[in-house]
Amino acid sequence: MAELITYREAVTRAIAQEMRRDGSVVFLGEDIAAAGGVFKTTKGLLEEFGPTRVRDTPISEEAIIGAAMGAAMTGMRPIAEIMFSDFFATCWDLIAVEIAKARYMTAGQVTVPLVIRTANGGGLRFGAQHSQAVENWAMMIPGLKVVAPSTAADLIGLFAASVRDEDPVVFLEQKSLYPVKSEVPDGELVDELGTAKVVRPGDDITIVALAAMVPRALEAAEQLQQDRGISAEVIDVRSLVPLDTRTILDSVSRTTRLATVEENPRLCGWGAEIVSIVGEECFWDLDGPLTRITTPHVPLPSSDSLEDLTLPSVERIVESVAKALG
Amino acid sequence: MAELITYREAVTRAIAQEMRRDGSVVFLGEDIAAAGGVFKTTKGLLEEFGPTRVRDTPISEEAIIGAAMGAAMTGMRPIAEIMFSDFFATCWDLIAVEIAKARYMTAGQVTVPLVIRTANGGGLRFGAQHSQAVENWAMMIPGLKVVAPSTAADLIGLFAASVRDEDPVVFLEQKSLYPVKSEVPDGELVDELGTAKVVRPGDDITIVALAAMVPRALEAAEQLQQDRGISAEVIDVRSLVPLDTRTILDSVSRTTRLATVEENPRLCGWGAEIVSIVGEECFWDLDGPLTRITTPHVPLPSSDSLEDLTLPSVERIVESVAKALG
Amino acid sequence: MTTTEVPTDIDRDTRLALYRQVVGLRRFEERAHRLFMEGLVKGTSHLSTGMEAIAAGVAEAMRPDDLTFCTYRGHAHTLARGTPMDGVMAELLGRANGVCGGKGGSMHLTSVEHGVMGSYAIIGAHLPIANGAAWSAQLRGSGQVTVCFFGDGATNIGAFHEALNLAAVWKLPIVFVCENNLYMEYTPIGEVTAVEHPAADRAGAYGLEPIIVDGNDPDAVYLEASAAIERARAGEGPTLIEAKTYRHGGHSRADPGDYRPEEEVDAWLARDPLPMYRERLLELGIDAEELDAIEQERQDAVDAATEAAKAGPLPDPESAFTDVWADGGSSWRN
Amino acid sequence: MTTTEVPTDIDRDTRLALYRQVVGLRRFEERAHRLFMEGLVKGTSHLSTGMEAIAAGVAEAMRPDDLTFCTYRGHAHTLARGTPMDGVMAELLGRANGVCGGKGGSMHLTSVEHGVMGSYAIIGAHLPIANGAAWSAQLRGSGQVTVCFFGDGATNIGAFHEALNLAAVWKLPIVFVCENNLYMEYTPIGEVTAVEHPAADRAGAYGLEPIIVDGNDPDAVYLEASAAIERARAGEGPTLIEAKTYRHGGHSRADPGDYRPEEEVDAWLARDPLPMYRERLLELGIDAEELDAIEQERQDAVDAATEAAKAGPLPDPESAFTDVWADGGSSWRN
Ligand SMILES: Cc1ncc(C[n+]2csc(CCOP(=O)(O)OP(=O)(O)O)c2C)c(N)n1
Ligand SMILES: Cc1ncc(C[n+]2csc(CCOP(=O)(O)OP(=O)(O)O)c2C)c(N)n1
Ligand SMILES: [Mg+2]
Ligand SMILES: [Mg+2]
Repeated sequence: MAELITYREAVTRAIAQEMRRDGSVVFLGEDIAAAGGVFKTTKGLLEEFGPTRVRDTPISEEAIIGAAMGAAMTGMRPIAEIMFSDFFATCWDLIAVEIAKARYMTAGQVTVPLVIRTANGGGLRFGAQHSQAVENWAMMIPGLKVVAPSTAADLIGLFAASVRDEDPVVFLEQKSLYPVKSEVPDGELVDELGTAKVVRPGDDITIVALAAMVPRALEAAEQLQQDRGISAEVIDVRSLVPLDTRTILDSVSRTTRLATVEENPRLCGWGAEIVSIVGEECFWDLDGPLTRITTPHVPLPSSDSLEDLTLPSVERIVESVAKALG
Repeated sequence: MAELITYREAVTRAIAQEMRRDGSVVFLGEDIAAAGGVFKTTKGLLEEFGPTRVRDTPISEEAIIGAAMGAAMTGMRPIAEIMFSDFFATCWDLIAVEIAKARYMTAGQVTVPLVIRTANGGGLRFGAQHSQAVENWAMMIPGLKVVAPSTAADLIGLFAASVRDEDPVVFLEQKSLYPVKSEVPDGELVDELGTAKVVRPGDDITIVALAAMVPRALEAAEQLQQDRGISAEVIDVRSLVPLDTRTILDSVSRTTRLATVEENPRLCGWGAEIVSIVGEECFWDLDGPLTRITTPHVPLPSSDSLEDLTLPSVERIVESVAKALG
Repeated sequence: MTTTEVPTDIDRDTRLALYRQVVGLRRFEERAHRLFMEGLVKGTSHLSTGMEAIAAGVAEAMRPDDLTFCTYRGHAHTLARGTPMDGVMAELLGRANGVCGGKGGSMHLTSVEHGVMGSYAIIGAHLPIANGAAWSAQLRGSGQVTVCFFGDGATNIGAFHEALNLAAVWKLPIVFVCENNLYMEYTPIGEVTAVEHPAADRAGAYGLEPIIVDGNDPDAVYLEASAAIERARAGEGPTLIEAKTYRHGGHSRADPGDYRPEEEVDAWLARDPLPMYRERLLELGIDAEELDAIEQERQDAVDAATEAAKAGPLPDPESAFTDVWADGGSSWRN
Repeated sequence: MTTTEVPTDIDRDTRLALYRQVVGLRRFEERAHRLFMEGLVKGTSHLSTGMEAIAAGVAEAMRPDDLTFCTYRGHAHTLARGTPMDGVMAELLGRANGVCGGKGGSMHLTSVEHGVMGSYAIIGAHLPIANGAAWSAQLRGSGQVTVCFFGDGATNIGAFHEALNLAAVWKLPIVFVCENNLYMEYTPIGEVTAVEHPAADRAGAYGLEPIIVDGNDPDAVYLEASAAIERARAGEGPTLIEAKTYRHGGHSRADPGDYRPEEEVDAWLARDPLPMYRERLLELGIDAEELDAIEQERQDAVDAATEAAKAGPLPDPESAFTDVWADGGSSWRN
């Protein structure tokens, strides 16, 4: 049996699944309890799990992440919400310099099993300070796992895997996907971190995408096939750390071409990392330049007419791939 | 005429040069005034410019960067010191989300001409929280210029260019270079942002390096030449944003090979960005895989014996390049 | 709170100016709300309906060259400094004739020529930045005073603490105005704050006086702000003012605000600054016709601004790629 | 400060334990300094010489399963909880037998088995983290109390404010101990702080009592800490204690601390906790021989630890690449 649910509902379901399973899972963040979350992703959790396990916090991102870290170090499995991923910047020290490094600095004495979930990315006309795609911020920090699902089923399964993981996981929900419905099988879902998925097989080029860029890459692949006879394989990376390089390298060595589709702005995006891995380890298999499709290196504009020009569009993916294939 | 001075002395000289020239240049940070800086890079500035222009602050990184931003928006040209680049994390919101985006969000009404200078990088056995190389943190944010000199003369000239620039500049001083002496010509020095330098010409491979990795790359190039007859061209990037892609692409199209040497940990480092540019725009000129030499993706250990195994060493550069050239 | 009596030391023109502000801000916010519900304002918007007395009272106490820093709830503060309604409304609609050419939107209203140095959407971040502007005024000897507005929720974030301390130590010419509307987004401030008055009860931590003012009374706000601005201008350093108020609507967008107890909403609606102030002016002997005329003029201005905004062109597509750098462009390479 | 009289309600054994702590910490720090000057301790180190009474007094008031969070100036606090000197000294020397296998160093001493949950080198960062440990104890009903140490300088960073507020709102079982040694690195705290007592004068901002204690008096610290820990354990929430003290040496490494006025240094040296406390114990009728024996035992322990550290092997090179992840490794890919 399967059911159509929104990505938003999947969040609630994922948190509830893990909180039911394990009493040491607690959840904290701003407006997550009584109000059910500003994106309405956490409705009903306070009612089911009570105010001890589901806690509203002050607007104190460092206090939130610190509380999660200290609790994780001492036997709990906290889930912390940072309302918008942009706000990572206000607690970046706690995420990047404390949580990520604690295990290493203490030679394994301290373990920090927690999940920081957040609404990531653009497309909602929220302007430069509420629209950033920051997956590369997290990826560049040793000690953080980084996950970004593109479907409701992946969201639940990868979230479960994140909560059960012994390491800190930055879990990025793409906010433009919240209203999107997709199929979810019945019962408990538990997926595996570090596994990419070939979501469309193809022969001529490998397109690697993440989160909201996956449906766009798929649509672009469809158009490339229909309009130009180009067969694109599309890979949903799903997890940037750990990174499933095997799936990517296997694909590229077959298709001989690579394009990455990133929502983050251009410089030092995760696409660059994947390109550099392919350019080093798959070089002799390549039959053409390595292509990156990214948001240009600009802060995002608020106006809808402008924002639509910045994030990678289906059209831009089609054109870039077609151009790469000459 | 020229003079041998340390990189440390170059910092003092650079700040003094600009403060003498322009009364709107002010300088703030922790322990920078009366104490002359914890790295002794700012000795004598309080005495020369007085407590109005050279100010000690509380341990309040957000207040420091905020003060610099607000002053820069309203006619001053502040230089803010963040003692260790690791502490960027405590004021990342101000740097990445406020300063970097202000001009864009206001359609150019607000301009933020300031310099944030900091001691970056490892090698001093300070452990995971005082040794990070964070040049990629800054590079990935649209709206920030990013500069990291490798010599005393470059430091002074690029610092002057940064202070005179109308945009915010993140100026990274590599702390292991502070005691290193190099030659500095007499008189005012003003360099140009966005210009890389070929610091050693060569034919077989292009090695792109930054800051403390430049002397290591040069030494490696010397060894490669002497021991294996490999002629490596070494480029000092100097400025990550703006990036002098022309100098790099021209070189690679001639040498047909590329290796980057980064101090930052592996994932999403600036080397990946350069590799991806070369892999896209220079692909048909390439005769071999694109090589990245980085600090492995680990937080840094404190012990000297361990730290030396992490940062790219001359030996590792030599081996990686030799291997890339097969 | 400082006063419930009618202050007597405010002249008639000032009162009329205050009234004109309150009315104009109310009409503007009502229109902004309608345009949002009609889908013409995209993204989000945060209104100051019910809170206008603060923007009005403070702005009237400011000198034209003084500087304002707003939050994402910044329509009122931006307008109160004299920024034309057309440019603000057009910005909400993402048009080229908006004050930020459509790139800022509702949350980032800025009009440097009117002393509005920006609207910041990260809680607390603009307090340290406002300090910088105040420091600059101090360094330049310009005599300018900076006013920084923020919500009750912002008092619990670190940047608040760092900024207040630095402002006090450096004796900066700045006035911090906390608009305490009792709620963060949906959570009551009292549930997450260790003290009753989130700003005033913290003033002592920075060597400052605790000041609470009735934020629904334009006169009270005006007097308190005037005193604070005077002190700042005289080199006596910062002031922290907590203005108690209430938003009539929800936090943002289509939020109906139904997490708030009905009696609470009713009690505050009964203290709506607009009819209360009109009542006061009538009592003070000002003609109803004069007030009606002001209302009409403000309503016309909002209507005209709406038309101008709707008629405004979409931004030039190229503008998505301009103004990252001072050279006007966005190029990061050669 | 709470007391200058000799408290009478402390038993003999506790006093001897306090003395043993103070002596041991002093000898350890002296040795650490020497080893630094000899080049055996690399990088940096921050000593608590002169400040030992705080670490001693608080640790003696703690239960074995209580939790400690330290700063980079954490030798004393780590040792006071019972972490063996060998492991701490070896860590300073970057050896495999160090408590963190050489990966943490002087600034990151940790011994979870002794309740020392880490030493944090970013000012203020560990206050929110310590809250988390206290929250966890509250959730688990373990009855554990968390103690978090930090310096005067840390009271001006945002994390301090966020942590104190949350601790108060959630009534966490935590004791915040501010070691006010009058200086940040080189800058006097008074020059950059809006209030006289950087911690105590902020307590009210979190609904807490202002508490100042003589940080050079082990008895006074012990009593104040005991009371705070008791309150925390009884569910009465957090306490903020400001302990006034002074470091005998510089901030770190080879800093001679010569930015401090001679008279100030002299005055504080005259209040050195070690001879002062010895004097008190003698006055209370404890034999000099008994104290001498303790001193000898502690000196021997420091000597033995030094030998063990020097004899310790360098870390396995492989260990640079372990313990990033809970699986023991550092691999980010397949
Ligand atoms: C650092 C940060 N955290 C969270 C948010 C999300 N957020 C936007 S407005 C808001 C509530 C702010 O409440 P308050 O300060 O009382 O201002 P009000 O909206 O009531 O005017 C929150 C939590 C944010 N913008 N920035
Ligand atoms: C966020 C941050 N800013 C600056 C520093 C550099 N730093 C290390 S110790 C120190 C002084 C701290 O003073 P205080 O809190 O009084 O503690 P003390 O060293 O006196 O024990 C500073 C500024 C840091 N580690 N972290
Ligand atoms: Mg509010
Ligand atoms: Mg101190």
